[in-house]
This record gives sequence, structure tokens and C-alpha cells, in this order.
Amino acid sequence: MTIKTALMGAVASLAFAPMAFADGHEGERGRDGELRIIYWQAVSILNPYLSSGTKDIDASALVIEPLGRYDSSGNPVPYLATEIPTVANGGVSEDLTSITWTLQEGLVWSDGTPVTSRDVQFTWEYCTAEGGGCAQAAKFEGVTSVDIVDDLTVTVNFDGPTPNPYQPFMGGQSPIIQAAQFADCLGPRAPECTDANFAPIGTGPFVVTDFRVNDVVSFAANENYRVASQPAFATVVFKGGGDATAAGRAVMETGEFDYAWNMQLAPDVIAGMAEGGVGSPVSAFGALVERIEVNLTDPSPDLDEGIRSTAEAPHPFLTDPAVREAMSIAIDRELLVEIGYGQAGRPTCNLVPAPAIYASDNTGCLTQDIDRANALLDEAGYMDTDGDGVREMADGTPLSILYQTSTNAVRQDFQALIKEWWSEIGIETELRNIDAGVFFGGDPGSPDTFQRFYADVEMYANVFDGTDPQSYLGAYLCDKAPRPDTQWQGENINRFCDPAYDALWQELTSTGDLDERGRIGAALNDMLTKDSNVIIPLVDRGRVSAHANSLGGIELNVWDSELWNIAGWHRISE
Amino acid sequence: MTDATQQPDRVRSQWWDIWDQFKTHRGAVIGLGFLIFITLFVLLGPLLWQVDPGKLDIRNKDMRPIYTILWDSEAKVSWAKPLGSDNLGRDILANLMQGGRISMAVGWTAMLLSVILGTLIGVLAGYFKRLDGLLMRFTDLVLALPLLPLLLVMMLLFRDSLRATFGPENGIFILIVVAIGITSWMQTARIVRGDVLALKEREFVLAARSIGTPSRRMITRHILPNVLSPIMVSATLGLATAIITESALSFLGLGFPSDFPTWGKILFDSVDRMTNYPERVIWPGLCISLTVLAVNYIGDGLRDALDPRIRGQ
Amino acid sequence: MIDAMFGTNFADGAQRIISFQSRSPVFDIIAERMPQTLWVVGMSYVVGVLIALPIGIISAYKQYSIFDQIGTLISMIGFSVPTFFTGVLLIVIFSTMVPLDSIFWLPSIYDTTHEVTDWESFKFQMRQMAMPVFVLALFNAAQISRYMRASMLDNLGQDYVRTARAKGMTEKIVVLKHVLRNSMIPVITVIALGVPQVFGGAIITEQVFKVNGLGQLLITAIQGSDIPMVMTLTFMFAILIVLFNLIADVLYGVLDPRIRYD
Amino acid sequence: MLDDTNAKPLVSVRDLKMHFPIHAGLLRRRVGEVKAVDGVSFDVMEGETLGLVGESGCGKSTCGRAVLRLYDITAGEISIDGVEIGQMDQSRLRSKRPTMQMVFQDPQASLNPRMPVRDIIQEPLDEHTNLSLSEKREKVLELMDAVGLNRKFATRFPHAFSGGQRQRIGIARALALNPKFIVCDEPIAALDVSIQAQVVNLLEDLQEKLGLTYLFISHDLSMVRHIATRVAVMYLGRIVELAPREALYAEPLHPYTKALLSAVPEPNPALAQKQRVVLTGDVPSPSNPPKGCNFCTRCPVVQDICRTDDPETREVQPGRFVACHFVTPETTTTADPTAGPRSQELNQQGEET
Amino acid sequence: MPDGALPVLDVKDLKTVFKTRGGEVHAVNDVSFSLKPGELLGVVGESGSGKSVTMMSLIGLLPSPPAEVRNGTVMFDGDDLLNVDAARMRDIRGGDIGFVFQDPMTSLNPVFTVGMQIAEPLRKHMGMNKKAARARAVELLELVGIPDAERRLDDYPHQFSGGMRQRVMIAIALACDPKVLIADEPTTALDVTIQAQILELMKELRTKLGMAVIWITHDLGVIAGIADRVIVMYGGQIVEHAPVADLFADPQHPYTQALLTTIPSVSGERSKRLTIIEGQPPILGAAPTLCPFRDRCNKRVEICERMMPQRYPVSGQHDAACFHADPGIPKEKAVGHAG
Repeated sequence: MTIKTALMGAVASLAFAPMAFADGHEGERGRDGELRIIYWQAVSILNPYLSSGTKDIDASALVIEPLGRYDSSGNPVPYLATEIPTVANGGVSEDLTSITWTLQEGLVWSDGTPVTSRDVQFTWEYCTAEGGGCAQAAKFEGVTSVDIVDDLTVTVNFDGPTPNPYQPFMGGQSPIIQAAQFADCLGPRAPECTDANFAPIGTGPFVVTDFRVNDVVSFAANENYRVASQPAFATVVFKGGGDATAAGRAVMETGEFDYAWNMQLAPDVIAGMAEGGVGSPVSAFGALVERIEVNLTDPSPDLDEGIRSTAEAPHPFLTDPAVREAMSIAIDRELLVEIGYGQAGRPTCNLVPAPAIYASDNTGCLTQDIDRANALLDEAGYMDTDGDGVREMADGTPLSILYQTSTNAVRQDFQALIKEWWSEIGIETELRNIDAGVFFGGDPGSPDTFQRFYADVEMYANVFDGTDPQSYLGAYLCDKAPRPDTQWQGENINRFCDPAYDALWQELTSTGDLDERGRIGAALNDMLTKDSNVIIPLVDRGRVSAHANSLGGIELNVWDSELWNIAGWHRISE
Repeated sequence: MTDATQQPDRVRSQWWDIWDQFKTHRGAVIGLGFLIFITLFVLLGPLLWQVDPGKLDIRNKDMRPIYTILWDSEAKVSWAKPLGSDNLGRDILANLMQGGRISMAVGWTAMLLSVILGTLIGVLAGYFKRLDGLLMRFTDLVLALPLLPLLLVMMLLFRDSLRATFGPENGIFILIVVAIGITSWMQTARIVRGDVLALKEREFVLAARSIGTPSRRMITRHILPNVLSPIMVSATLGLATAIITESALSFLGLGFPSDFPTWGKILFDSVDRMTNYPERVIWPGLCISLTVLAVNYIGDGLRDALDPRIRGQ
Repeated sequence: MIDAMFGTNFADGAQRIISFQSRSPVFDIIAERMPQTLWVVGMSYVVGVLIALPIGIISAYKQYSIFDQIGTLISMIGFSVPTFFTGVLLIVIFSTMVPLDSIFWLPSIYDTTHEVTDWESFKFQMRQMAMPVFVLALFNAAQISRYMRASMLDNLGQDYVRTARAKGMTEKIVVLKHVLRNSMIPVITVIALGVPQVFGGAIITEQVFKVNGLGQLLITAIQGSDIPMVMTLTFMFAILIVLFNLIADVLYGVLDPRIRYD
Repeated sequence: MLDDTNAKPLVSVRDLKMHFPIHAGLLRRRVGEVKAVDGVSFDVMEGETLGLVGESGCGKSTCGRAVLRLYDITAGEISIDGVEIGQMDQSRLRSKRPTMQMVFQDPQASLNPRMPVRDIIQEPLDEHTNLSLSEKREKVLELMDAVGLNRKFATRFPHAFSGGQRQRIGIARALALNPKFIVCDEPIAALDVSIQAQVVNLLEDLQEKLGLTYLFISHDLSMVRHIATRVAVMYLGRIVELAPREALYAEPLHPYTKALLSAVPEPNPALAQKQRVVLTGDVPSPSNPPKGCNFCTRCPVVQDICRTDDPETREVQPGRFVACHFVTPETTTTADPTAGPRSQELNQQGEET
Repeated sequence: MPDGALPVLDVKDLKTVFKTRGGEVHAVNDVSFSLKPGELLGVVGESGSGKSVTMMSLIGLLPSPPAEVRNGTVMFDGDDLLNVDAARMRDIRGGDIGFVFQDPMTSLNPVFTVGMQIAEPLRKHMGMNKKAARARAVELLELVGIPDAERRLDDYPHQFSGGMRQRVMIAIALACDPKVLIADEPTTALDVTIQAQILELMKELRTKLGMAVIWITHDLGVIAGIADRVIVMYGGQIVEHAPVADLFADPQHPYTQALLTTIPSVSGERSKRLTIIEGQPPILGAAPTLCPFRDRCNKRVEICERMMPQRYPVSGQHDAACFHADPGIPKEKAVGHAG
């Protein structure tokens, strides 16, 4: 099977998405034996409030569930709640300052105790407790209180009109945890509750039977799961470690595993593996954009720590929009897609390429134009004065940049290609790649994290959770810049700071009308990309995973955890 | 017999004897031949094959080696890319040469560094009794350190300052070479120390002492030349180890930047496509293995040739 | 199980070293990893030694013979081919190209939760160990057989060998009793000194076959800046090295009657 | 000390002790010491050859090396040419080195295998003279002539030579700085019988020509008899008997000397009729010497006193020193028939120098 | 010495060659001798004269390659030792022919007890069980004069002194009551007083056990005291062969003559100056065609430059390989003999 047919399969399954639960496959719980999942990053904890790693969030999705999730088209669907509250059904207050959820009746935890609104309230308390270091605190931003109405009803109050109230308790990042289990784990004690963090009691289709840190998690079907015929699998082995290639091989070539996450491999490699015939790749497009982030501050090691890569030291030439624009239009995005992603990617000029209402019709960067890039630089006064092929600034500083990304074959190919194009416009590039664990690890002590940004440009992909880009775009506010006094935490890694942007974003937060939100969102997107080229989007990446051909019920979801519907996965006979 | 007009013969260095013995070790001679060949290949090859190894040529990507035509007439081949090209169209032959230059350079310099360090510490420990305990405990200590964390810490600590001082490529080169060098000298030091201890008991050292030769000249004149054979043997092993270690570093993502080919990296990068493009792993794999093999055989031959017991036969 | 383990530990109020990364006691994680490391890396060491000794002995006894040349060649290849290459090559051959239902098919991913309870599970354990053990054993055997050969060569030239022959002993006794016993003295200590490396795990091989052992633990701990974990592992490693240095010394004394520590 | 007043001591050794520590156990603790040389005193007269004989392990080589201060000695005084060097530090000692040199036992081991002969002989010149290279080269060739080596071989390496030739190289090196005193440490022990005589004759010729003084260490009693003027017999780190050559060989006084002499196989069957004194047992370990007289464990005439008291060294006849309870001046006052010719010969030797 | 007795060992035209990189080295050239029951044959020569190689060739102890026994016959007990199979050779080695080597320090295996090393040949050749072998080992140690034999059986070689170790070696060689004992410089590494002990022991053992002994040494003094008959070797050849008294009283070969005068003595006259043999021992190489001693010989005559001397008989058991040895034969006639 080639990648093309695989993708067509994926598209086909998208079409049937709403029928996921109505799948004809029925039977008794645990009938299909063992499900084997491989993630090339190993799970280190099963509490998404203590880790932002996708692997940890995805693995905990087997056990703990939110009130509602997004389906594969990005529409909210109820999970623990009876329905998604809206203004129309009265769940969301008219002034957009509160949302009221109603839990399904008869829900029980895997230990048999009932799920109550207290658990929901507790979850909020848990994440917002002082000193808890909650990794999902952003989800609860603006929440002033969570009030228990009755045993099954709970109201979330916001500090102002919140047009998108589906942040708390929605999606894989904010599932409901059991109040009883985590009662003693509030605040600074959160990390100490190893037993709870490693084996949370949940409502999901599976319960943890064995947890080996950074290695393998074993699950068994939850006997108390609310759908009697689910899950189809009696046990799950969730193995971690290694690399994407080996994971892909284990699923598509040797058939040892049923599902592999995030096949970020060159299209020809994936195609080669799919020839193995036991598994296929599956992909779906969301808002995942591979982009180059430009550092507006000076990362030079000559600068003292504390000044280096902070707003105190503006970058000598990357602060010039002309340079950034030239860098952007020198790139042939079509070719990047061809080399790196094939049909699982498409060129883009937007930071927010989806959902459609937020997507700007920005196509200016799609055609590579080396000549215009050169002209731009000439105009801006960067000339190659010493004839070494590298342009210099007026003071003789060469346009020489350090281009950093995580270690990954496709990214290294991108680096090589982009380096070549940039050299054609007289910009010299030094490449560096850092192990993904370190690069995305967020360790404040490491100089190699993407937040620390000790490089001139860096490349990675990011996406927002759910369908609303508000908080995603909010990442580029002035005060979100990582600095030494924030322990280098913060999402605004470019150190972008534009009062106009900040003001426009504030407007977004108080706008409820969807079309208007779309317009403002697109405008914010353009301020970062088209207008300033602080962010140079490259490829709108489909998410690619691989599953065994005998595994049914897979519906790749880019808006939530990939394993969102694992309760419905089952074995099919081919 | 004591005719004053007779003048001494030309110095026929004992190296000739060693060479004579060395020549009898077939493996070593083949090894030496290969090492010379591969060295010339990476040094002079780029002069003859003037293709930029970093040059991307997307249109001609994924070319097969020219010999593929022998069994697969439909293979995408071109005389312009005799060993084919990779997925970005980079010429594999040129990359092998460039990668070989770096691998060999890393190998040789790291080996020299570790041998110099090992010899220095070994000789000092063996010769000066006072330093012996201290230096050997230090050696044990370094042996006890797990190398990988050490390498990682070194990378983090010194990468930027070296990059600033020597430029990006030289900086990382120095870092890798130093990292390999300072983590692989211990064996040499132990062997050298043992030999120096034995040499110290030899009468010619005593004889030199009876002349009043000071320690410095004692070491340079009498000790060092006589520990040369274990040093040379550990040097040949060190070269092989350095090339291997560099490729292992590439595997762990600690090696050179991605646009800086080495044999280890080319091999590592091609493992994913091993089934479709076996030549991309075979050639760098062969280069590494054969070089290491050659060097090991040379080491074997040298050990035999430098051993007077064997040479005397 | 985890509950019990952790619960009691906390109930005791004992001071624990807690990993930064997973927020769990370091020693528990190490204890969890130890079995697979010992199984795979330890077994490969044993297999390596078992292969190396006969190769070393025969190579030395028949110096420069065909066997010696081939033995040398194989051991040098084992030494010189990076394990990430041999590992992947084996996977491609035995996991991908060999059909799944063949008896030669071997799993490419190690199941760390597998427990040996009966013959079938033992067979499975053997199968899943086969490739990583082979890769590592080849590497270990290469080095140890070199030592063995050199040591045998040293001893074959000794006077007592001539004495043994003059006594009319058969070649088998001369080589396997007189020479071997003496040659083993330095080799045993080399083997003993290599044991701590087993506990250090084999980072690359562990990664290739997903044997998440101590090596993988160390590298993830380093990458995650898990300082308590790195320090504990390093310390443990250092203690093992000191310990095995001591053991090697004692072994030397036991094997060589000329050296006695009293 | 000698009855011969013509000779004055060039080297004077008093109560020399050389103890080597023994380390044992896992912690390499010092558990004892090997008393290789334990209180040795003797003089070497200018121009004479003092033979130092004894069995292996008796400390004779250590003694020779200690006299040249190749070791840092444990105790005692050594004066050479009137200068006390016993406790002198090695850097100051360097300037005294040219007066005293050494010829070693194993001509194979005493030459650096990686240096050509020319450089080996030249090394002392490099260290102690300011000659130009060509002067040094010339001097090397002269030295080679002097020891009977073909000049052509100057650039060869030691392994290209036979044992006898190697020993000549060693002698040439020792002669390079015109020393007064040479310690010959078993210079012929490793040589073939037919070559031994060549080397011994060479040493004698050189002594005659250059006025050298030798301390000739050997276990070969017959060769010592040939070359030495006086002979000291060592046993277990002590000198048990020191006497002029003829007197010693004609009438050994110490029981050990007697046994030693009688044990030497006699190649002339006509002379090999005497009754052998065969000693029982082995030499005790120098790390744990017996109490009392060192020789008490093997002595054929041992008495109780030997096991408790250490005999002192006494001059029992003029020039004859013996360390035995039962050899006293009273027991040996009988006229020595060989005494006359001996002193005469000594005089002659004295005049020759 | 019974002249008529059949020799236990009869060596004819033995030739041993070492193959080296630099070509063939002829270490032993046409050596012939015989050994009669109960006699002690001394073999004298300097290092490299081929005396050890000869003896090792007899019982196949030379490593091959590089050594190769080219030629000759070695008759022992009805077998030609150069043509017997390996198993028979092993039975003879250690069983019928005992061997004592030069350096007792290295010739004993350091990691086995002395008792085990003595018992080994007993169990192999005599088929003894453990207990019997041990009992016999105690006997043997007592025989060679090691006190407290029973206890010392469990000691390792390093716990013995040099002399004691050589006694152990002798015990091993004597273990199976050999017909022939070959002693290769057994006292060279020992001190004179210890050497005297070993020589006394040997004399005693010979009278007690009555085996034939080949005693290799470079020390004429040792030979004079112990041997019945002497072979003098030089450059891989036998240059003189004589009963011990004849050899010392009337040496025929110039080499023997020179050797006897060059050694000083502890008794007797002290010569003012030693007589010396000029030059160096020959470096062995290709098969010799001329007298190996001629370069150093002070009695060299013209014929020495042309042909190789044969072993000319001097008297009953005395012969020498020198043209001077048989003045009765005109030199021209000698030419006829050679070939």
C-alpha cells in the first residue's frame, strides 16, 4: 500500500467521523485481547497536570477523561458530560462569563465510587493550587471559581466575557481527576504522590496495571467503563523509547505493534515501510505548522548570561523586517513538502492555517523568489563587501546565523535545503540539531531548550489544542517572552513585542462573534507572519501515525489526543 | 680492526629491521596498503572528483550507484553520480570523501591526544614514584566516570566558548576530539606505566643513572623510545576506537552538525533507507570497518614487529 | 504492587532520593531496570566470554593458521562495526525479511514486562534476547578473545610448557591444563574488570532494540536533566568499578598461588 | 688498614646499609624490609682490584650499586677520592659521576636497544663535557679502538653484536669520562667461556694503561682469583671475610669461605682430589636473617654462641678480616707461607699504577 | 664402563635445521653418538653450539615450525625416535627418558602444586591412581633429599628455593624410572654451593638407580667431576669425543685445548695472564662445509680452507674432528675421505 492510498483511507475515515461510536463492531468487553501501542518517546508520568509531554497526555487519555473532547473535525463532543453546553441550550450564560456542565448519570470511577461535581471542582483546585507547578495552568486562565450546583452539575465562572469557554475540562490536557485520590496532593505535594501520578483512578476505558517509568505502561480494561461493550481490548501495552523509524518498522513491517505515534519520517521512508504490508500510515491535517521562529534578540555567546537572548540585546540584523522577509521568500516550500512530508504536508504562509474562519488567505510566500529576496537585501543596504558570498551589515558584521532544531532526519533535510537557499541570498547559516528530549524538555538549566533560544532562528512545529487559537496567539504577547526571571519559561520565544498586537489580542478576548473573531485572528496571524515575518511558516503538517491493518476504529484526531477514541478501537479481520 | 681510517657505516636504523619483520605479516601489509589507499582517497579524491559534497541537487535525488545498472536496467543512474545520490541529491561519492576526511581527522587527532595524554601520565606515574599513587588513582577515577554524561556536560559547558573562539566547525571538531581524547587515554597510561616500571629496573637505565643523566633526558632518551611499541599498538587501537566513538556520538545526536558529513553520520542517516538503498549504508559501513580493520591489523603487525623476541627469530 | 512499594516506603518516612523527571524514588526505578539490563547485557557478556575463550585459545595455539586469521577477522569486525548498524541490519533480516510465522523470526522490540514462567515464555525470552545479545556478544567477544590469544601466546612460550611435554603429557593436557590455567589469570581479571560495564548498560543497543535498561535510563535522565538520577547511577557505577577492581585483585590472588594476600 | 703503606684508599665504605621495604597486602602496607646490605665496611686502594664474591642474593650487586649511589642508601658512609658522598643529593652527585663508573652484568640489558652504539658511548660525553659534536664523535671512535671494537660498527644497534662485543661497548661507555674507579658488576657472568677471558684481559689491560681502580663483583671464584688483588666474601648482606687474594685462596679462614671454595668444580682432574665441603640447606631470606651469626643455619662448625651472638669483624692477620667467633688472631698466628710473595706482588702492583 | 654393552641410545647423523626469515639455520650437523647403560655422558659447549638443540631433537621437543629434524636415526629401545608416532613418543618422554631443564624457576608450572606436577607422569605412564601416585611422589621427594616431603607436596613451586626446585625437577624426571635422564644445564642457574649439593645428589642417585645420564653443561669443571665420557660441541658439530680423563689429559682439538687453558682455576697455578681464544663464536647459517672453528684456530693449516675434517679416531674411545688429530693420515689422503 502506498502512502497515497493510505491517505485516501484516512480521508475516507474522516468522512465517517460522526459515526465513530456507531461503529457496527460490537461484542463483549475485552474480546480482542491485547493492544500494543508504541510511542518513540517513553511515558514518564500519567498525570497531564504535571507534564506537558504529548506522550504523557496521550497515555493518560486511556485512563482519565475530560468532560468533553473535540472530534476529528474539531467539533466538541461530550464525554463525561451529558451534552456540550452552549448559549443556545443554556449551558453558557448570555454574558459569556460562566458555563455550566452536567455530568452523565451513573458514572463511576474505576474503583467503583461515583463521579461527582466535587471531582470536577477538585480538578480545578488541584491545577490552580499554589506551588503545584501545574503544566496546564493556561487551561484555567480567567477562571474565578468552579461552583458545585448539585452532585452532577458544576458551573465554571470566568473573570469576564469568555467567548471560548471550552478551555477548562475540555480535551486531553484537562481531564477530571478523582478528588479522593489526589486529596493529599495539592500544591507542593503534587509531585510526591507517586502512586497517584503513576496510576490515577479514572473513568476511561482502561486502568493502569503496571507502570515502568520511561519504559512501558500496562493497562487493563476498566471493568467499570460506562459502555458495556468497550473497550474491545482486554489489555494495552504502551511501550516507549527508541526512534520514529523503529516504531514505524514495528507497526508496518514486523507487525509487532498495532499503533505507532508521530511518524515524522521522510515520505519515501514511510512508503518503504508501508510496503511491509502489515500496517499503514494514517494522517490528518490540523493546525500543526512547521515554522521557523526568528529570534529578535541577540543570542551571541559574547553577551553575559542574563542579557544574552533577552530584550535588552536586540538582534543586530534579524530585527530588520527586510532581512526576515528575504529569508522567508527565499524558501521553496513546495519542495520542502515534497522532500519532507509528501502528501502529509502542504505549504503554508500562516501560523494558523485552520480552522477555516481563522485562516488568512495569505499566499505571498508560496512562490520562491530568490531575486526579490536579493533585491530586498540590497535595498536594505546589506552588501557583500568582501566578496566571500556573505552579505555584511554596514559595520561589517556578516549576515551569519545559527539555525537550530531538534534531531530528526526530516528536519535535518530541511535545514540543509534552507541553508542552501539562504546562502543564495548571501546569508551564511550554521546548523545545529539538539536531541528532542533536551530541545523540548524545558529544563531551565539547559542552554539548549527551544525557549532559551540561544540561536538566531529555530525550527519546530506547534499547534493549539482545540479549535480556538486565542491562547495560541496570546503566546506572542510582550510579557510572554522567556527571560531569566521567568526561568526561561514562556511561549513568546521570538521575544516579539508589538503594542498593537497586544491591543488587538485583548480585543479578541472580549469578542464573542465568531466571524469577528475570525477576522481578528487572521489579522493577528498576519502581524506575525506576512507583515513582520517574525515567524516564517513552512509546512502545514498533517499528523501521521501508523496502525496495523488489523486495527479498526482508528480515527486520527488532530484537535485532541490521538487516542481520544481508543475505547472504540477493535480488531478487524482482513 | 682499529684502523683509524675506517669510518662508521651509515646508520641503518633498526626501523628497517622492524619494517622487514612487519612485511612478513600479511594482514598488516594489506592493512597498511588499505590505510594508505583510503587516506589518499579522502585527501586527493576531492581534487579529482570536484563535486561539492553539500551541494543539493533535488532533481537528481535518490540516484542509484552506477553499477546497479548491471542487474536493474531501469535503475536511476548517472555517470555524474557514480555512487548515486541521497534523498536531497547530494553526491554520495563526494560525501564519502568529505566524511572520510573528517572521520580520519577526528580519528587521528583524538588518537594523538589520547596517546600523548596516556603516555605523559603513564611515564610520569611509572618514573616518579611520588606521583605514582596519585596519578594511578586519578586514572582509576577517570575510568570509573561514565563517559557519556561527561561528554554531554562537556558539550554543554564548552560548546559556545569554543565556537566563539574557533568558529562553528572547528569548535565542534575540537570539542569532539578532546572529548574522545580525554576519555580514552587510561588504557595507554596503564600499559605505559607498567612498561616504564619494568624499564626502570633494566640495567641500561641504571647505567644512564650511573652517568648522571638527569630525569628529563632519562625519559626522553631511554624511557620513551623503549615504550614506543606499546604506545604504537595502543595508538592504532585508539585510532579505530576514535572513529567508532565518533559514529556513536552521531547516533546519540552529539556529533557534528547535520551538514557536516562523517562516515558515522552518513551511515546513521542512511539506516532508515537501508532496504531500498543498501549502497548508502554499505559504502560508509565498509569505509569504517575496513579502516578500523586495517588499523587493527597494522597494530597487530607492529606489535609483532616491535617485539624483539619475535623479530629475533 | 507499586502502591505497596511506595506506600510502605512513605509510611516509614525513610529519606528517598526522588527523580526530578518522574517524581518517583530513584532506587525503585533502578531496581525496575536492573533485570533487563542483567538479562540482555549480562547475558551478552557471558555469551561473549564463552565465544571468546575458545577462539582465543585456538587462535593462539594455531597461530597464523586459517582459523586464527578468520578468528582475528571476525573479532575485528565485531570490534569495528558500530552496533547501531549491526542491530538494525539484524532487525531488517530477522524481523522484516523473515516471515512472522517462521521459527527464525525474532522480535525487534524487547518486551520488558515479559516474565519467564514456563518453557514457552522462556523460549520467547530467548528469542527476544537473541538479537541484542548477539550484537553485544560479538563486540565483547572481539575484545576478550584478543586478550585470551595474547595471554595464551605469552604462556605457550614458557619453559614449563616444555617440561609438561617432556613429561609425556598429551597436547590436550599441555594446552588445556597447563597453559590455560596460567593464561586465565590475566584474562579473568580483565573479565572481572569488564563486569561494571554490564551495569552501565549498552546505550546504543538498548536504544535500537528498545531494551529500556540502565543505559537508556541514564541517557534519558541526562537529557531530562534528572540530576538525582544521573548522580545515583554514576555513583553506583563508580562503586561497582571500585568493587570489581577489588574483586579482580582478589581473584588474581586466588588464581595465582604466587600472590597471596594475608 | 693494609700493611702496605704505599697504597692509600681511593674508596672507603663504612657500615653501609641498604634496606628495601617490602609492601604487601591489598593496601600495599610496608610489612618489612629486605636487608640486602647490612653493615658493610671496606676500602678499595688506589690502583687495586677488590674482588667481591658471594652467591646470588648475598647483596654483592646491591653493594656495588650503593657504593656508586645508584640507590639512596639507608645508612653508612661512602667516600670516594676523599669526598663523602653517602648522603649527597643526586643533583650534587652528578658532578662526581665522572670519577666513578660502572660496568654491568648483562650486556644485553645494560645497553639501550634503541640507541646506536655511537650514541650509547657518547652519552656520558653529552652529559658531562662541552665538546663539539665532532670532537665527541672522534672520542667515541678512540674509545672503540681502546676496547677493541671495529670503528665501522659505530652506527649499529646493540642487538647486532655478540655478547662479548656488547660488554666491550659497556666498558667503552664506562671509560668515556676517564674515571678513576669502576665497579664491575659481574661483567663476565653472562658471557661464554671463550669470551670471558677476552673481557677479563681487556679489563686488566685498561687498568694497567689508565691506572684504574676496580671493584670486581663476581660469583666466579676462579676468575676473581685471577683478577683481584684482595677479595671480600659476602654472605647474606655482610662481609664474612676480607683478605689478600693468595692468602684467601690458599687458606680460607671463615667456614663459609672454605665451603665456597671447595664447592667450585675443578676442571683439572689432577687437582680435583680434595674432599668437598657440601653445605646443607639454602641461604636464608635477607628479609628475615637468622639471629646471631648470619651463617649459623648452614655452618658445619656451628656452636651455641653463633645462634645468639653476632660475630664482629676482626683483623686476624695483617690485612685479613674475618667475622667468625672461632677465627681469632690467636688461632691463626702461624706464619702464612704465602704471605711473603703476596706482599711483594702487591708492592709490584702498587708500583705499576 | 662395559665396552661391549649395547647402547641404550644410539644417535646417527642427526641434522636439525631452523627455518627463519633469513633462510635456514643449521643448528645441528651430522651429530652421532651413543649412550651406554648406566654411563654419564657429558656434553660441553658454549651457547649456540647446538648441545641443547641436539637433545631436544632426540625426543621431539623442538617447536616445529621453525625447527625441523632433517636427517638421521635415533635408536632407542628398538625404535627410531625420529619415526615413531606421537603417542609412542609421549610414552617414551617422561616414561623412558626423563628431562631436567636449566632454569628450575620457569620450568615448573607456577599454578600447580609440586605434588600434582610429580604425580602427573606417574598417573600417565605408570597408570597409578591418585593415592598411589601421591605415595610415590613422597618417596621421590625424599629420594632427592627434600625434607618434610609429605607436607611439601602441597606447596607451590614459588615456595621452594632454587636448589629445592631443581630437586623437584629431578624428582619429576626420575618419577617413572627412566632408562635415560637428559639434564640440560641443570646447575647453571644455581649457586656454587647449591651446585655442589646437586652434583652430590646426582652421583648418589646414579649409584642407587643406575640409569644412563646425558649431562649438558658449559662448565668443564662440572664435567670433570661427574662425567664418564665427554662430547665437546662447537658450531653445531661434535669436535671431540673422549673419556673424561683422556679429554683433560690429552685434548686433541684446538678448541678443546684452548678452552682448557682459558679457564682460570681456584687451585693450582695462577697464570699472570689468561690465554684467550680470539674472535667470536660462529653465527650459524647455511650447512657448514668447512671446520667451524677455523677462523679462531691458532693451528689452522691450508687444508682447513678447503675441506671439512672428519672425526678421526685418536685412541679407543677418543676421536676429534681436526686434521691434526690423526697425523698418520696424510692431508692429501684426507681429501679422499671427505665427500
